[in-house]
Order: sequence, then C-alpha cells, then structure tokens
Amino acid sequence: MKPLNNADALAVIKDSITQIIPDADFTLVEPDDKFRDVLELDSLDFLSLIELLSERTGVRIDEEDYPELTTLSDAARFLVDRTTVRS
Amino acid sequence: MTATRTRTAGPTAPGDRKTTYREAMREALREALRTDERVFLMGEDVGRYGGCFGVSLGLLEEFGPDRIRDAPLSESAFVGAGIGAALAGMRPIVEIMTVNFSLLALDQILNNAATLLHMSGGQLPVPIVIRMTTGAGRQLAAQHSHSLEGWYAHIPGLRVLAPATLTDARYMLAPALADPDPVLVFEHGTLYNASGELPADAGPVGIDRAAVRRAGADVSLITYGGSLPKALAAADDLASGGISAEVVDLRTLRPLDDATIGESVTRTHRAVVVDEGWRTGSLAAEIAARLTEQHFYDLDAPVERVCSAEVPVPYARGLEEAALPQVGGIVAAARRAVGEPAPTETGTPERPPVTGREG
Amino acid sequence: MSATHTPRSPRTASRPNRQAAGHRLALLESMLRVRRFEERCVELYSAARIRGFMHLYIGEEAVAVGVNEALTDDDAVVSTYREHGHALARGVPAEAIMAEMFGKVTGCSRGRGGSMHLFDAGRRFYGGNAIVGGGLPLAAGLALADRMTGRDRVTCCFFGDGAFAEGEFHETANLAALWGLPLLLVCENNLYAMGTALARHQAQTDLALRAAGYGMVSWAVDGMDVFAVEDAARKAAEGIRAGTGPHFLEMRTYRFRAHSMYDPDRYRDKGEIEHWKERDPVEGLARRLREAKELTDKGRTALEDRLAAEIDRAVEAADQAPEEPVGDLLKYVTSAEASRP
Amino acid sequence: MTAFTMPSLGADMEEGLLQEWLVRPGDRVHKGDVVAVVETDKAAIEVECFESGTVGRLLVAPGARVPVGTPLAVIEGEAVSAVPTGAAGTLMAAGPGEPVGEAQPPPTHARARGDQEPAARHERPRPRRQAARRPEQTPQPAQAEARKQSARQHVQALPEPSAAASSAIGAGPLVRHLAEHRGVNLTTLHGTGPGGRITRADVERAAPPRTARVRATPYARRLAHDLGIDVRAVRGTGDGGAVRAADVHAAMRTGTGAERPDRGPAEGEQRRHAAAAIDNRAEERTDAMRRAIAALMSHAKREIPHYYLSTTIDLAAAEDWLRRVNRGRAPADRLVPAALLLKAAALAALEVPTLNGYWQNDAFVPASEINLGVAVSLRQGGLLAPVIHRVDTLPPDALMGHLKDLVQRARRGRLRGSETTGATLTVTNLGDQGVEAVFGVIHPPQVALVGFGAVVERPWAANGMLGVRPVVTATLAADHRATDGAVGARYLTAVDRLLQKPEEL
Repeated sequence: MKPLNNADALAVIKDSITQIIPDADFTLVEPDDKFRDVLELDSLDFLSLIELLSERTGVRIDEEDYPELTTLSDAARFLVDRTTVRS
Repeated sequence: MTATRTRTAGPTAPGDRKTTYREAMREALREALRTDERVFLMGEDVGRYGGCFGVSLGLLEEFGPDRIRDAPLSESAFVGAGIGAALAGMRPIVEIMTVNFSLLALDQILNNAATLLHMSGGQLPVPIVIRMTTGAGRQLAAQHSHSLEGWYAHIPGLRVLAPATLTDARYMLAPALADPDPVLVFEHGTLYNASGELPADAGPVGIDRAAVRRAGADVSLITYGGSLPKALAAADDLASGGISAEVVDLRTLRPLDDATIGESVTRTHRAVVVDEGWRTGSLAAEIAARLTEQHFYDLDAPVERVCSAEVPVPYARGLEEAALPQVGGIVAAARRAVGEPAPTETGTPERPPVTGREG
Repeated sequence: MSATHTPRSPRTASRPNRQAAGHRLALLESMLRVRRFEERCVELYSAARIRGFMHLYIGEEAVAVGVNEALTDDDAVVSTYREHGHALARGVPAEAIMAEMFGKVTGCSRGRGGSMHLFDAGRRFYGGNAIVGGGLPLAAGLALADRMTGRDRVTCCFFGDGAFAEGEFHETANLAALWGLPLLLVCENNLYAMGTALARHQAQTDLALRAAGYGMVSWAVDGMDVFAVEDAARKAAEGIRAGTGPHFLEMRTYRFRAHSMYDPDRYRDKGEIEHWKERDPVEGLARRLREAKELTDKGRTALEDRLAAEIDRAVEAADQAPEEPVGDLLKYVTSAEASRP
Repeated sequence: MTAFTMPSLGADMEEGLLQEWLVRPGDRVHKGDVVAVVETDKAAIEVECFESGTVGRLLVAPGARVPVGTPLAVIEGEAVSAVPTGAAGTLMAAGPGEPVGEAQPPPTHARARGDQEPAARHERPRPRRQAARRPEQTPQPAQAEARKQSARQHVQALPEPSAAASSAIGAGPLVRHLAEHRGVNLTTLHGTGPGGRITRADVERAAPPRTARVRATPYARRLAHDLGIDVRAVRGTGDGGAVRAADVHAAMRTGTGAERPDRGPAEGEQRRHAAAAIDNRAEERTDAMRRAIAALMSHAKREIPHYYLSTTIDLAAAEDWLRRVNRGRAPADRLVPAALLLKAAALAALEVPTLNGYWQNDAFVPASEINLGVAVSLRQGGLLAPVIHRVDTLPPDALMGHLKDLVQRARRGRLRGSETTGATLTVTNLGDQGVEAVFGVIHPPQVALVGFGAVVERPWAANGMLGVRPVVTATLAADHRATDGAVGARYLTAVDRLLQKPEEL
C-alpha cells in the first residue's frame, strides 16, 4: 500500500468517480459538498466507487467507514490517513 | 517435430541418411518386428514376393514365414484374423494391397475392429495396425486408384494416419502399434519412390497433431498424404507471385487436429483444402465445415477445395491427370482465396462445380 | 415339405461312457437354465422391458451345453446373435446377461450391446456377433495367436447354416485349414437362414460334406441329443489339441420359436415344428433321466424352483441396476475415451 | 426500451386492427421504418416506428383489434447502428443508388392493395398521420419506401398468422420467398392472379433495383466492426465486389467509411469511439425516449384507474442484517438495501399474485413468473425498466449481481432483448434521489407499481418505547380494475413483514 498525499488521494477519488460517471463535472462540487447528492451517485454507484477506491489504494473500506466518504475533502483525508498510518 | 520435405533434395547434412519412403517404411517394420515379438506382418504377398509394392522385401528372410505371413486372397479372413489375434494379445500389422481391396474387409474393419471396444463395454480393445496403399497417379485405373481414406475417417473407433514425409513413414508405425485401438495407415502409392535424406535427428513422432510443413501468411493449404508434395510445389509457385502460403499436413485424418488447422486459418484467414478424395462428402468437406463452424469470423474468403473430379479414376494419362488435384489447380484456388486470380491468359481453370458431374 | 435332417452319427462316434448321474443332471440343469431364462425373456420382451432384436435359442440348447463340456476355461468362444445359450453355458451369469438386455450398466457389455452383443472377456467369451459370418475370421485370429505363441487352447466358433453362404465362412475355413489353426467350427444347422430354408439357400445341403472339402475333419451330429453333441465336441477338441488342425461339426438342430421376436414365422409348417418338438432336447433328456431313475419328480420340482429363483434374482437385480450415465456416452469408443474419468 | 403503440391516425380514431407485422423480433429498425399494417375504419395503413433500435417482443398478434395507445411491440432503443444519424428529421443516409429527397415512390413499388382506389392508396398513410402527429416534419415517402425495400422484408411475425392476415396478402410460400429474396413488400403489390392472388410474375415485375446486403467476408465484417469502419462504405475488390479484409484495411488507411473521420486507428480507441458514437445519438435517443415515455404514461393515466397506498417500514432488522453480512466482505461482494427491497417486493407478489400480471382484454391475466421491472433513471435523462426474471427464486447475492450488472448495462445502452421484456411488476426506488415516497404510474399492461423512498432515520415507537430507527416508505400504485385497496394493503403488509426477517429473504 502506497502512502498517498492529499492531492494523490483527491485525484484517485475524482478519477474513480469519473469512471462511474463519465461526464461528472467537478466544478460543481465544493470540497465540503456531499458529492453523492451533487453528482447523483445512487447506492450502486457508491458501492462501485468503494470498490474502485479500495482496489486502487489498497485501503480496506468497511461499511462503518462510509460516513467518512461523504465529501471530497473527508474522503481524501480518509485515504491519506489509512495509507500512511497503516503502511 | 522434425519434418522432411520429400519433394526437395537439399544439400545433405552430415549424418543425414539418404533413403526412400519405401525403405523408411520397411525400416519401421523391421524395428517393430525386432523390438516386439508380438508383432507380425500378414497380408497378400508380403513374404516371398516381398510385398506388392516392395515394402517388406527381405523381411521374410530375417523373420521367417510365421511372422511374415503370406495370406490367401481373402481380405475379410486375414483382416478379421488380425483382429482376432489382436484380441488375443498379438500386435498384428495387416497389409492390404490397395484401399479398393479393403472394401472386401470392410465388414471386419467397421463391424469388428472399430466396434468391439464399445460394443463390449470396454472389454475388448483391438490393437491392430492395418496398412494399405491409396491414391492414383500411376495409371492403374479405377479399381486400384481411389482415395477412400475419408470413408475410414468417418468411423469412430478408428485412428487414421496418412504419413506423407520420410520421417513420418519411418516413425509413425511405432506409435501406431503402441495405440491400444485399431490404426489404419494410408500410404499413397506415388510416395514410395520419394527419396531424400532422413535427418540425423529424426526420431519418434506423435500421431495426434497435424504439422505445418511450411509457414505462410496469406493462405493455408491444408492437405495430407500424396497431395502434400503438390501443395508444397504450389506454395513455391505462389511465393514467386508474392503470395505466402502456409502448408498444413494433416498427418492424422481421424481424429482431426482442429487446433492446428484452426490456428493456421486464424493467421491466414483463407483456406484451400487439397484432398485426392472425391469432393462430395469428402474429408475436404469435413474440414471446410469445421472451419465455418469454428472459424467463420476468421474467414476472409470462401473455403476452397481442390479434390478429385467426380469420376472413377481413368487409365489414360491425360485423363487421370485431369481427374486429380494438380499444382496448377491448387495455385488457382489459392489465388482465388486471396483475391488475386491468375491473369486470364494463363488459362486459369474454372472453379469446379460443387457436386455431381463435371462440365 | 417338412424339413428334416438325415440322421447320421459321427463316423467315429461311440456313445460316451458317462456313467456319472451327476454329470447327466448337470447337463439337464444347464439346458433347463437356458430354456427357462429365455422363456422369461419372452415375457419381459412382451412387457417392453427388453427391446431391440432378440433371437431365442429354445430347441437348440443341447448344442451350446454339449459343446461347452468339451471346452476348458482357457478356451475361447465366438458366438452369434443367437447367443444367450452359449453365454449361459459358458458361465456368464444370468444377472449380467439380463442386465445387459435391460440396457443397464451392470450388463455384461455395460448396456452397449443388448441381446445380440453379449461379451465376457474374463470368460473368453467374444460375443455376440450380429453380422452373419463376421465372427469366423475373428475366431481364426484368436486361434492364430494361440498357434503362434504355442498355447494349448481351442477357439470354438458357433455360426448358423446361413453363414455357410457367406464368403467369410469359406475364406476362414480355407485359412484355418491352410494354417492348421486350433479352431472348432460349430455350425448350428437349424434348417433356416432366417426364413429361408436350407434347400433354398444351399445348392448342396450336406454341410459337413462340403466343409470336409477344405481338408478338415468334419462330422454331422444330432444336435437334439446332448450326449451326441458332447461326445463329438470332445473328440474334436481332442483332435485339435493334438495338432490336427480345425474341426467342423454340423449340429443338426431346430429352433422351436420364430427367428426373432419380430418374426411372424410364416415360412414354416406348424406340423414341422410339432414334429421337431417331439425331439425336444431338454424334455427328452429329462425323460431319459426319469426312466433311469436318476431324476425324481421331486428333484425336477426342486431344480425348477432353483432356476426360477435364480432367474428371479437376475431380473430383480437387472431391474434395480443403474443405467450408464448419458454423460458416459462416448466412453469406450477409443481406449483413451474409456480411461477418461 | 420503448413500446411501439397503436397510433392514432386521426382525431376520430379510437382503435385499430393490427393487420400484419412487417418486422419480427430481433430486426433492426430505424426511426421512420414501416413496421406494421394497421386497418382503421377507413383504410389499411402502414405505420412507422419513432425510434431506432431492435424489435423486441411483439405484443399483439395480427388480427387483433386494440385501442389507440396499446403497446404493440417493444422497441429496444439500442443505438448501435453503424450509420450516424443527423439532426432530427433527416433520416438515415441513403445508400448508393437509393432515391433521395422528394423523389416519387419507385414506380415498380407503389401499388397498394388491389381492393382500394389508387387515390385513396396514395393518400392513405403518411400525410394524414404526420399531419396529425408530427406536423413539423416533412414527409419523405421516397426514402421511407426505399428503406422499406432494403431493410424490411415481409414477415409473418407470429407463429400462427391469422387467416385474415394471410388472405390479405394472398401469396403462397414460393412467392413469399421470392419476395423476401428480392426485397419486395408484398403488401404493396396488386395481385393479378386468380382472386387477386399475388403471383410470381407480380413480384418479379415489382422487384426493385436490388439494394442488397453488403457482400463482405465474415472476417472483413468482423474487422470492420472492430475498427469502427462502416462496411457499407468500403469498396469491395473481392469476388463479385465482396468486401475483404484487405479492403477494410485500405479503407482504414484512407479514412473512408470510418464512422468518425477524426478517429485514429490506434488500438484502445475502440471503446471510447463506441461511447462517442452513443453520445452523438444521445440527444436524439433521449427525445425518442421522452416521446415513448410520454405515450406510455399518457396511455396509462388515461386508461388505468390508479389507486395509491403507502406504509412506513422499520428497516432496523434489515440494516443490521446487511451490516453483519457485509462485514468482512470485499466491496464487490456487498449488498445494498435495494437488493433486499426487491426481494421482498417479489416474495410479497408471490403472496398476493393478483398484483403480478397483466390487464388484457378487460380481464386480469396472472403471470406465471415474478419478473420485476426495475426502473433505472438514466443520467442523460429518461428511464428504462430492465427486467430481472424470477426474482423470487434468486438468493440476495445473485439478485445483487443481476441488479448491478443490469443497471450498469442499462446506462451504457447494452441491454439484451430478454432483459427489456416480460416484466410482470415494476419497482421504482427514488430513495437515492432523497425523496421519501414515490407514487408511480403503472406500466401497462402491468397492474401495479411498487415504490420505495429514501431510507431515513425517524423517531419510532415500538413496544411502548420511543427510539430512532431507519425507516423506508413503501408505496403501491395499483390498477383498480384488477384489484381493490384491500389487496394492495395486504401486499404492502407482506412487504413489511418480509423485511423484518431479512435472513429469510
């Protein structure tokens, strides 16, 4: 598992979302917006996102962690923490 | 696997052995008789006469009349006796003079050799090898010239081999004898005199796979037995015209090696099947059908077939030649397949009709 | 015209000195087993439990049973499609035969042969050939192998008068005599090649005479008399083992039932059948044994009960036996497929 | 997926008799293709479809008289046509030799049924219909005719053609075969044989200049497809002008036939290209879908007397169970609540079968399987209701797998025919959009629609105690012709009860 810095983490998240929603427009999403609402990710999309993120970062994401993934900034912080603390 | 092209007489490598197809076959028989006392050779004139085509010449003197056994002209009886002896633990090699005569023993080959294992629920394997000549080209007319190996390739329970090279003539017999089931070996009459060098490193061969005798990119010439030299000659001719032909030697007509055939056509996208049998219901038809079943979306042209004309093979030289697949016809078919028909002034033969009477 | 055989005994035959009543009873039991087994087969065929072609041996039991007395376990038997009797006499269990006819995996050919193709390699019983005459070259080959390896064994080939018209008989007779093969050729002449009477398919109906023309020892035998059959077969087998080459026995016999279950039997006179039934080999032997006080009514009843129970068990077992899974369809086409798990 | 419905061909038209299908399931159709013949009180009329795609199930057999708006067939709006379409109203690019523009119908092809006056024939279909329905569009009969010749062959669509349908054609199998071979539409021929039968000579006379299927080798076709080349635009140099692989490669090099000229040959571009092609068509597809939804929903609201019920369900047990199950599972194997809701909806339908089926010919016809249509909203707008078959028999994991796969492919426009037809009950879940309750419109001929809202935390009294629980609002829209409110109530109660024992779902 490679430690991520905040920029890396944000890039991974955005890239993963783009894979699920090809035309996702991040200019509409403020760092503290609930991106699920803004980008209209349904529960299946969100599950796909979790799948992609854990695949790409190696971070294990449990259901209990989902609340950490509400905004882009929270999500990035979550990934940074998990990749640095545990590696 | 090492393959020798019988057609060419390239420079002799040190240790290569100059030989003929006939001698290679005889050497295979001699080796089998020497190494396994259960092996014996039985057939019409295999002993004192030395074999109708001279294959077994000298073996009687070496192995005696019990093991080089002249049989009366009773194809059914001696083929059936071979089957019975195989059931009782022997490893008989039965020679039938030509495939046309084998029809007199067809009952034994089909109803017994090919059937007993299954019909007995697995109790009675029949480890027999039946050799016979096949094919035309020697002006022997309609009762000595046909290519009926495709019929035998129709029959489950048989393995059907068609050695076309010196190496296969020399080395296919041993695995055939080792096979617990009946194996038919078809030796094309025009190959016996083929001569060349048996490579020093030639050795045991398998009897499961076809062989690519010449690699190419534009079209696959799929053939076997007596048509292999013709296909190789055609490939040379095509190469001079800028067409790269791959030549696949089937070697084993049953079970067919779909993988090797398919891989070749997947590369070249075009196939010409050359088969001296009659076109209708032929082995060529089987191969064409399999190609469309398994490789339809790889095909860039209809599968071409070059087969014998639908006529009993005639005696007169000109007629016989016209009845058989020839290099020119193979070249023309290959050119059609790659979409470069030969210029008309060379008199490209028309594509033959699919069935029935010619012309 | 009703077909009959000219009674003639083997030239060298003398009534065997078979004093042992036990042996005579054993012959009776063996013949009666064939008879009762086949009678049950008819029932089961009618109930559609057995299908395909089924040819009954009823009337000819003395031949199979008598000839088998002359053979050892090492000898080989090649038979025809009318082979229930040969198989049972050879010792193939009734259960295995019945299961085969039921098409079950426990059948002696794993359900792939049926009535016409019974095999038992362990008992050197090579079937079960339904091509008339097709078994003859095979038998010559078995004999040839023994001859070449110096094994003291006899191969016995049964075939009918119909096969006498096939080239394969003549090719084989010549080959066997030419090479002096240890082959016992037993022609079951029941006077009909399917529905064609002997005189309508053979120019010369004395088959033993013609076989002698190939240069082999050849006798005609009363095939309705098990003692005569046994006696001739023993003498022939002794001759073969002594190295005098193939022997030919023409067993003059008769089938009481039609050619097969499909056969309406239009070509035979009822009177002819009744005439031959008077010479029923099974009841004839039973009568002789009763007269000789070797078989009591009680003994007969016990024998019948025993056989009935044996056949009941065979039917029951066949009924219960599993079928070969269809997934194994391609098994045994080649040895590679046979050994595939 | 949209329904191709019985069109209204005049203000006074209430119903029509489907006389004949000109397509069969699996046929590709383009917007504007004539797909069926409908007999009204006044005339037999060829009707066209309004969406490109693949013909799915034919819902109505020839000979049936049905009200305007009744779905006649399902058109699967899979936009994979090799030819890009232009702006709305301009139709498919005409092939070589096809008449373009305002040309007259080909003279060999114009005759209609023998029992009609020529004037009536010429008037009959398009102008009136288009005037009624799509006044903004210019009729293009020539192109439509040409397309019909090239693409449509006369087909008896359903296994048992009605006597009316076959006698209407009046042609034997030989003639039908010939017509099919020549691409002649038999319905437009005037029969000169006895009793107006269409003869071989009629067909031969009518045989138009053949706009044959492109001659191409299987490999060339495959190659063209993989490279994104339109094989129809490739010049064939093979036998009889057949397109061979070499021709495709040549076209690739020169850029002819490429569906997008700016596209390079680089590998890996294919997928992006396919996506782009879909994008190109997205707008039009959305329009078509919008129209189809409009038609279907209008019909539903006009025909179906809806009644609505609602209940709030405690999801604590279900969520607990999901948490337990998902714990330790990789994300790919996790379940979402929607899977449980669908399963509960299916099992409840097993208990209340009168909500699972169709309203047909003034009667309820129960379905033998429980096939749930799952309403999926598309990002570019519109919705599809792909079908998960026999949901009642699927374990939650399998159901979850189907759901993921189906939603993903629905959004990529990659549904298979069987996945767009056969729904016996539809479920819609707008919870992800944040609303608490959805009162939907039934998809005819189904008789009910189940809705689930968002899972939200609410104060909840149980056993005299107040606590906070996750709850969901389940709703039912049902057809009052088929069932009454009590039945619907039983259904929702069953859903509630089933969700309390998630481990048994």
